Amino acid sequence: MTTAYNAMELMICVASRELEDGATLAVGTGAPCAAAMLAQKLNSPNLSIMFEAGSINPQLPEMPISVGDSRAGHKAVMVSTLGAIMETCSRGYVDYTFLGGAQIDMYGNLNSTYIGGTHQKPKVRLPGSGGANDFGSLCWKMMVLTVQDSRRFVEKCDFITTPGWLQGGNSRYEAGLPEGTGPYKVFTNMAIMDFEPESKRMRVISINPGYSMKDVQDNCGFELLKASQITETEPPTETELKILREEVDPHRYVIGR
Amino acid sequence: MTTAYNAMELMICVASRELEDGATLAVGTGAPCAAAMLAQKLNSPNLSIMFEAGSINPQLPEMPISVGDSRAGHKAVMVSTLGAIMETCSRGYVDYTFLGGAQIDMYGNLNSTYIGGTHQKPKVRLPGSGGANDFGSLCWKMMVLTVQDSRRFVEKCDFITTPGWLQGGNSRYEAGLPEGTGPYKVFTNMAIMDFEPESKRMRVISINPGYSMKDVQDNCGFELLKASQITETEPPTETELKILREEVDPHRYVIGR
Amino acid sequence: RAPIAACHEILRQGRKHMGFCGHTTTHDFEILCAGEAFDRLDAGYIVGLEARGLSPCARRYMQSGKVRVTEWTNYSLSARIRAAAMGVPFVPARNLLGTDTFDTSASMIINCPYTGKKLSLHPALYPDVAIIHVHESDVYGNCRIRGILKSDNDLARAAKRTIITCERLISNEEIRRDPSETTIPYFLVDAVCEVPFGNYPGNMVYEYFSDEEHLREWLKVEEDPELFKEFLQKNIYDCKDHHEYINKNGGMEKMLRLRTIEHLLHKEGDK
Amino acid sequence: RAPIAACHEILRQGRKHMGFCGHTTTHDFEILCAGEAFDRLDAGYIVGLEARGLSPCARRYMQSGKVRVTEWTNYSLSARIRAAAMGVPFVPARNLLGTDTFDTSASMIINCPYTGKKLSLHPALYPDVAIIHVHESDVYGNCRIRGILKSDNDLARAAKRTIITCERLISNEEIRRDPSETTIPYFLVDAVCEVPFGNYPGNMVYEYFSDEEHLREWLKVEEDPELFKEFLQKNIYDCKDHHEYINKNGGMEKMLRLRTIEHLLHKEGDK
Repeated sequence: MTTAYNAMELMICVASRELEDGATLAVGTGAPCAAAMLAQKLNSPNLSIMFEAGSINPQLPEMPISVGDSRAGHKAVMVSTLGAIMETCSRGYVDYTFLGGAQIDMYGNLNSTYIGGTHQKPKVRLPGSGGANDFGSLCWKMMVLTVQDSRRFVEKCDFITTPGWLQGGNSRYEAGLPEGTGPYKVFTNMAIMDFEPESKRMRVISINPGYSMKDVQDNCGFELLKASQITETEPPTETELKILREEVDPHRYVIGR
Repeated sequence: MTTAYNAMELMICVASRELEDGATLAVGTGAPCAAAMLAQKLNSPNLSIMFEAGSINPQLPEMPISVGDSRAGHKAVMVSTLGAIMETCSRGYVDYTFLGGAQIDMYGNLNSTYIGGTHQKPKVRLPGSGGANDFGSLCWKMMVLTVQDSRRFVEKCDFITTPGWLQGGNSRYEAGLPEGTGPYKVFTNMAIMDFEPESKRMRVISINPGYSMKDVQDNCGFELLKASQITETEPPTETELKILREEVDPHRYVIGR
Repeated sequence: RAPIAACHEILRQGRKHMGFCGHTTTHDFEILCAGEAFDRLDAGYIVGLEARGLSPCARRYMQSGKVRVTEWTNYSLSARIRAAAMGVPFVPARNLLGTDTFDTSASMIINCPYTGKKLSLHPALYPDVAIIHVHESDVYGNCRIRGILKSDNDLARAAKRTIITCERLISNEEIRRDPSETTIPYFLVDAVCEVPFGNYPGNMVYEYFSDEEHLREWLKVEEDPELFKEFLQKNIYDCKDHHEYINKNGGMEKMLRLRTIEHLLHKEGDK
Repeated sequence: RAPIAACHEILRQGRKHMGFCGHTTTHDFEILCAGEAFDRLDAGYIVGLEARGLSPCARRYMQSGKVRVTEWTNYSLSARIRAAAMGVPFVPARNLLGTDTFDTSASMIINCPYTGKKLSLHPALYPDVAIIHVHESDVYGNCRIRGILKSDNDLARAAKRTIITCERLISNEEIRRDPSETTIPYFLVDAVCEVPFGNYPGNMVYEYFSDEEHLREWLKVEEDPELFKEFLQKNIYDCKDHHEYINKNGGMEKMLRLRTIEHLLHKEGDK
């Protein structure tokens, strides 16, 4: 009987398996940071984690609350600046980035700026891009970690903060964004999705234990493509959960939500 | 009977009197650095000397041989980078710069790149701009320190490395260089010259002891304008020479030449 | 690392109608919204306190329509400050392209004359005043900052006026003993004030950790505007200075505890 | 601070037809001219050894017509390396305008779309190989450099390959003990070699002063091409490595003297 786990723990464990050893990764705080730490403590000890505020490859004593706090820089190999990290992405040195978002559309475009109303008088004002647009524009592979919910997976974002495949097809590169960059995978509590190479539309490739294709589609505001073979996602293992709970996020900042 | 002094000592003492207390100054090595150090030890203790390679306001134990050597950074308030110093000039923080040059024309344009032959196959290859073009373009007042000699004061430079008033009149600002910047004074062993405000042509304003207007004009390849009142330059004082020889340049790197 | 004490003072002085550059802001933005000190905003990261969630008060103010917002990203704002520090009108970058963030920013797109690539231009940002909290400074304004830099050095050179608040004043001799430690040179600085714990309740790296309890208290009390009004009166308007604020929230005893957590001394204890 | 040992090795390996970026060069340029290692040059500061005068050998080579020269300035080259480090095709500046330096450079002038001001564009410079001599490095290539930086960090990020030579190897733990001391991160570095006194006869700030006597010897002997040939044979081609070169020029005893002068210890002695 595997230990019980909540949706957030599932997503973090599944996402962390993507980060191969020796890869470079730019993150902010929250779930993406937890996934990176878990990967580093498990199968990718040489995973290089770069925090937006400037610290490179820290040995994290515990989950940092802010990208700039002393935890994020603890025993790092270097503390540089926000600008240096972004320029390192722009120069092409960073493989992955992990982003969340209040809204995501079928092309992987993200909204973290506002929902409802107008830009100058929004119904719900959100933090805006922060580093999201930068990482989404400049890192090779953008990964998204969010809850499967039709209020998040929308037909059309109220505001495109961070570029996915924009209008699909080749529109991302026509807009001038670096060739070869773009959304790579989306992890939710119910499924794993990638982007169909031609149309660049979101496509289900794996469904998490306890969920069906119908569940996934019912919680999505647009029609999802389906891969020819849809596999079943490996649930979180004992070790993954143990390390996540005891070492990565003992204060349950993220997995407690 | 004032102590005897050579041409280089005269120029350094006279030039150093221009540097008022609290001014900021960007220099390379050689005579300009000696003039700056003399000024700092005499009447301008708060003169801020910035060395091209990055050190700001050092307490120089002795004349540095290179802008980057440890003398240049000794007890500085900050060691930054070459880029930072140039950007500080570009941002408008630096009042003066001191430059030499193998050739200078009537508008204060300088050549430190090559003399004779062609650019790809020069007769005499020189170091090129180094930081000269940058300082000459970006600091508010450019001062030149060089020997009065018609091989140096030429009708037309073989190559304009560093901008003076270019073709005179308003041509410097029409070329796009920052408004308000430009050549200010020229110090030679025989005279002090400035630039006539309208035409921007070099004009004699003071003649050094032991020389006449004829001497100055005879050692100049173009026709010099003359100020309405031409004063006589104060010769180096006892104290100036004492500090120059004992503290600023004891190894006679510059004053020995 | 934000100048919290200065933000409190801005509210106490009732400053209004300022333009604000919200570049990776957290608690400082929360305070300035509480005092409605600005009505024009360049927004990189606002309203949020990272992993702690969103500030209700900041959201209310940003949703009120009282603020004219121009969207940017964290890199865009550091690029704009970089341009000003370089004394050039813009620097190019490759972010923003194709998004609404671009449309609501003041960026322009050009085709690079060398490569034909599309570039997003970032216009120089010359703040009238920059307020920077640093670890150490001498009386002339030569500053030392430990740990990560945001764009502090650039910011001091970009701004027309720069005010420094520091944890400790040190001597000019100490600055000159190791010039490579200096981050901001004196000629960029117009005023220096010694404000120990000037970043409380934020985390001043190598000095004291953030007071998470107190930050959560802010978020809780903001949910009820009336309660929040009293909270502000007690913690800002009725306080003469930052020390009075600290004394009302645990005083020296808490500062000591925050120092212990910062240096992970408790961890060594647990080992 | 130049990688002199590496320059000697370049000559020993008979490398030719390279492109070279002469950015505030002095003795390193002199050596590469002696071996005619490059035939294409971006020139910021070349041929000269600052206050010591011009190198006859460098002048002869530069006057031979064998080298295709593009003129720049010291700031232009650091701006070009900055652009590459930012991953953008160019950065703008306000130097070069109106001069022959501009005409013989690869810069372009545009009118700023925001302000209409004329700007000189500086195209990104992506060196195939950068060789940087540093004070300390761990085996992964995390480097510490003390004193002034040229554009070392930018250069490592701009170049396709980066080779580090260091005075001393240190442990990764030591790097992590104080991350703010690190100037170049490991992922920008492809090779690390420990070469104590790797910058001799130049001045390695905080380590050893320049060997002025030996540098003058170079300038003197260069005046006679035949004598200079023997001098190169003895000091470079017949030397297995940098230590053999040092042992032929005063060995450990001289290194000790240069360390004493560097730390101004003799000054304290005189007091």
